Amino acid sequence: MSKDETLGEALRRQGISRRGFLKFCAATASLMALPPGMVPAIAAALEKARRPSVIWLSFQECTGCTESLTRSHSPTVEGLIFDTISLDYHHTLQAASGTAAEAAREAAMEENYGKYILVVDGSIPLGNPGFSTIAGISNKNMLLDTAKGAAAIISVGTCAAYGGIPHAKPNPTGAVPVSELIKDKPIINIPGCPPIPVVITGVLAHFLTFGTIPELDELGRPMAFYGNSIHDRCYRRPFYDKGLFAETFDDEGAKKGWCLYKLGCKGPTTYNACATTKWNEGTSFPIEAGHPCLGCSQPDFWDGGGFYKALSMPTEDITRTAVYAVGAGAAAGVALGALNRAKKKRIEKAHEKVTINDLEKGD
Amino acid sequence: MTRISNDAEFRKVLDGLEPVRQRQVAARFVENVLVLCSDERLASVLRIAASSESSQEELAEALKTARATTFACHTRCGSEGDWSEQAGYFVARAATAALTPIGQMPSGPAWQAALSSRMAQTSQSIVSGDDIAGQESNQQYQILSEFLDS
Amino acid sequence: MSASLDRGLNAFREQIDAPVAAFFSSCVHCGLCAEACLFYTETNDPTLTPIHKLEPLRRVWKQEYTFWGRYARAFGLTRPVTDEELTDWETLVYDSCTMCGRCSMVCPVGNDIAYMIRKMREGMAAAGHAPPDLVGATQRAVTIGSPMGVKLPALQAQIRHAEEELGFSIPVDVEGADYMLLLSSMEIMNFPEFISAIARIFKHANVSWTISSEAFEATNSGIQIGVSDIAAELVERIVAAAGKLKVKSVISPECGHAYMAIRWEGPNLIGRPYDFKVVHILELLEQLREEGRLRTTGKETQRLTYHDPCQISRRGGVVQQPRNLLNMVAEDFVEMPETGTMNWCCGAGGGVSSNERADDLRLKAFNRKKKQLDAIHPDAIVSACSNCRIHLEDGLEEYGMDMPVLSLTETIAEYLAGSEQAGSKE
Amino acid sequence: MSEAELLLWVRGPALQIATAIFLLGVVVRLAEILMLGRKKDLAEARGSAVAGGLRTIFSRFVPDRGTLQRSTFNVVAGYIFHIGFFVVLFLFTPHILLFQDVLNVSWPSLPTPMVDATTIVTIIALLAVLAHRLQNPVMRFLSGFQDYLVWLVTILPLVTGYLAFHRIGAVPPPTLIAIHILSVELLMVIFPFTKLMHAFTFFMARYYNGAISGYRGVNS
Repeated sequence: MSKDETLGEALRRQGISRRGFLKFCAATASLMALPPGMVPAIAAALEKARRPSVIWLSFQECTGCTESLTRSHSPTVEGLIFDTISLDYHHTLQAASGTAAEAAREAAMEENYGKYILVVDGSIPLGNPGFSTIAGISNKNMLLDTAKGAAAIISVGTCAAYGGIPHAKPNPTGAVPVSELIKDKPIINIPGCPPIPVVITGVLAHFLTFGTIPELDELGRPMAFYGNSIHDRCYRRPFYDKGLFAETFDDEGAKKGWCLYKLGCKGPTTYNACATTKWNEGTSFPIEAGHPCLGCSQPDFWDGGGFYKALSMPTEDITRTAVYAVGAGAAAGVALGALNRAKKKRIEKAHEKVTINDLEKGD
Repeated sequence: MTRISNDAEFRKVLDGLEPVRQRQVAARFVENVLVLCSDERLASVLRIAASSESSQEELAEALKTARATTFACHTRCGSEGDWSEQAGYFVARAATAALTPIGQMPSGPAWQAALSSRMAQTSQSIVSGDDIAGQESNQQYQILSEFLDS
Repeated sequence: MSASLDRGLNAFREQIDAPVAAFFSSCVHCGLCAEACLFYTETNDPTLTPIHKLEPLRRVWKQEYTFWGRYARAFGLTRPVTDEELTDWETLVYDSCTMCGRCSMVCPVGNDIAYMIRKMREGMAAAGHAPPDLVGATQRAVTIGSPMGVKLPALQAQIRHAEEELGFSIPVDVEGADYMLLLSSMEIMNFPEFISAIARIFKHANVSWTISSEAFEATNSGIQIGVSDIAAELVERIVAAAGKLKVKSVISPECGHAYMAIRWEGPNLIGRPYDFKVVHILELLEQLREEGRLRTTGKETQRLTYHDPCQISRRGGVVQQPRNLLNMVAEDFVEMPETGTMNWCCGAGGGVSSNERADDLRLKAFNRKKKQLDAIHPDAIVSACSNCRIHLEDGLEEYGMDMPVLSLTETIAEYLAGSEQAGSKE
Repeated sequence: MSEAELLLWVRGPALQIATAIFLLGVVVRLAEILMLGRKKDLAEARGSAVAGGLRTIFSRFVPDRGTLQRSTFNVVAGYIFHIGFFVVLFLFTPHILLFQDVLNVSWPSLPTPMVDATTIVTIIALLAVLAHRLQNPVMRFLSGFQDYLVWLVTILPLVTGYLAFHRIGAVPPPTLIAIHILSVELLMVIFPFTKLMHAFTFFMARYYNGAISGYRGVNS
């Protein structure tokens, strides 16, 4: 596989038919909410696209994101697209290790300086550089170093995008997302724990097609995939609107497929494409499987007060605050009341008897 | 000659009189104390009350005047009372009673007028400090006797 | 020593208690109290809204007795109460409020506005903002013993007059009597027939009673003007007389505020419970009726209605008694549309009738009573308060309505059974 | 602050702050009132103050006929918005879950479409009440800044809640939810410092009113 091979050539070499390729282009277009007329343009652009160099850095992560991408049950077009990029560094997937691996990264950086795509999964610990190092290089330094020559950065997974689980309270490593450290490069966040594979390839396809980054929401996510909340696209939404809720995981409501709001579903505040693209080759998504949405593509989803706590419940212990507040209020109130009483006593004591001679003002 | 010497008899006779006669004798009772009231409207009121020829309209008008006089004369709650003015008030009340149709008051107009006239006299006695016990009632017995005989 | 803003504000501070604080905390300016107040409904003047009449008192409460208000004051967020303001409020607190308490019955959050007006008057009076007429009445009450200047000789003359009419004597200063009768100056001056009516009834029912020559005045200008010190002094006179004559009970006559003063405020004014009972004349008559001691013959055929004096009914609790009594002597007793504890004030109570400045307003407000009467067209109105009675007569005259106003006690006396008819000599 | 952070903040720290201010403030105010005390009534009682007080707490829920006739709109609109507010606050599933979490007690909810309709009715009633306040001479005369402020913070949670539930508007739904929660927190924070306190003190006011009357044998 040569580096100069175009994407089209690479796909054909792997036996992907033109029809199959166009189907992928159409799917990509629809996922990105582009008009159908764009499909030929996407196809033409992808045909000619040079396989870009991609450097994949993994920091404080669980490899779930990589697993999500690679653990497809059968080869898919998106999987193959992924194969056709020039993944020059990915320490989980690459054969090389240690010095050789780092050399490959440095070589790719040098060769494609200013053009390569930097993909990051995992958060970066700022607490102590030693918390997470690769080949003796701290995550922070490696990110800053590698980001310099990147054309764009894709933060894959909630950890890279928003800090994710390492960032959860009390955040012992001082974990931060990529966006906290890199301010001068375009960053595309593809959050999710893990993110949906087709979303990652879709974003890559967009970049390859247009050479630009897609339209992003205020959290840096591609609008095409994160424009709707789970709740807005959820097939159980009618039950929510009617007020029919499963109370427990095995009650009648659960069996009837009623809304999981009371069981802690974060669908209403979670933006992702799960409800439309679904998982496992479009088989289902968590809510369809009977489990509330965890809200994994949202910042701080781990600190949202509990996965099984309804969205309207407080995220913190209010009861204790309430008890303290009532106690403090009672103490303060009694103290203030005592002051008032003392004052009234004083005034009563100072009362001058009013007689009939005191009813008119003296001059 | 009719002789009346006590209130029981007096009242019985009064209550037994025709309405017009009651009014007429009541007017005489009031006249007897009229000097105690400085309001000049009462004199004409009494003329109408005393006359057997007065029309319904005249009587109604006179009653209105008598009432107005009453309200003009009474002492307001809490204000300093003047017993000579108060005497005038009772004269006006007596005149009002004289003209009030039977049935609108718990007791007959003549009896009411007689009582109020006596109150006027009592009020006057509070000013003067005189003991007038029985004077006015005796005079009223006299007036009634004369009225019956006339 | 004389009245001053300082003394007034101190009186406000002294008067504010938990109910006042709860009331002010609860007001949401819904305006319903205005619709319950005849001074507003007959003038449509929003400044006469009952709760607004308390604004200076409310500010003192807020600034003195709330944590937040103290800070608001420190930061200049709330103005202190000034003497000019109290001048402005004088007519609101005295001229356009009879303390009838109808607003207190209507307030959805339960504010007893009349309770607060009573307290506010303490401060107004101490600050020298009581109406001159009330000041005069109060001074007469203390110095002469009657706000209208009625002295003992006057009462004696009226008693003699009554005795002459009755043919039997009226007990004065009888030690050991069961009941000591109080009278209002109004009764002595304007309605002396009340004395003979009572005498006839008591003779008929064989009640042991007396009048004290030392304390016969029932009214209490102190509670109208809002000076508890003076009110207490006036109550003490009655307590002393009752003690001297060793009576078991004191009878409050047909006068609204007198009942409030002697029955409900009295012990609190003097700071100790009485060792005698206080009954309203209507309570006593009803008790006699129940015991079968009060018997009547014949019935009034005119259409009668009963006007509840506010301080006797709504504020005093004597509500059912007059109705039972009236039914005993009236064939056609009709209630006004809003009656009993919801009755509309005549417009003259709480010192308003003593206050010449308020005359026009008082007569204007009477239009409310006119509307009530127009709904049922009675032939006569029965009431149990001389002040109501005078004002009803005044108002009826003003509005050209022809309707006598009767005293309930006197009406009962007219229908007494047996030979105790007026003038009969035994 | 991002939308998600805002939502977490209003559900967490902001709610803590609001709850603390609300409860502390309310308890202080109630204690201040109660501790002012009242003198023992030395007059001989005709009725029971306690019974009268308790009675009036409930009897004042029913307006007297005259008031109802003269101020029909005021009474009816007032009732609708109060009841509506409580229905929406206490009978909507997500709200019950909140109370359940804090108080550890739960109760049945009303079907969501009914809560939805109630919200609309309540908002309309509140708008009507405001219009009435502006147009009625007495209410306009009595009203000051606080009356309008209190109206605003009362209607805000209803409007924002409605928008958040229906996910209407240019603002993303989670932000709407955050704004909704924030509006409730605003209500809670200003509550102890304003006449919103009447929601607690009216029990006391009615009790005192009823007790004063009840002692004299009057049902007020």
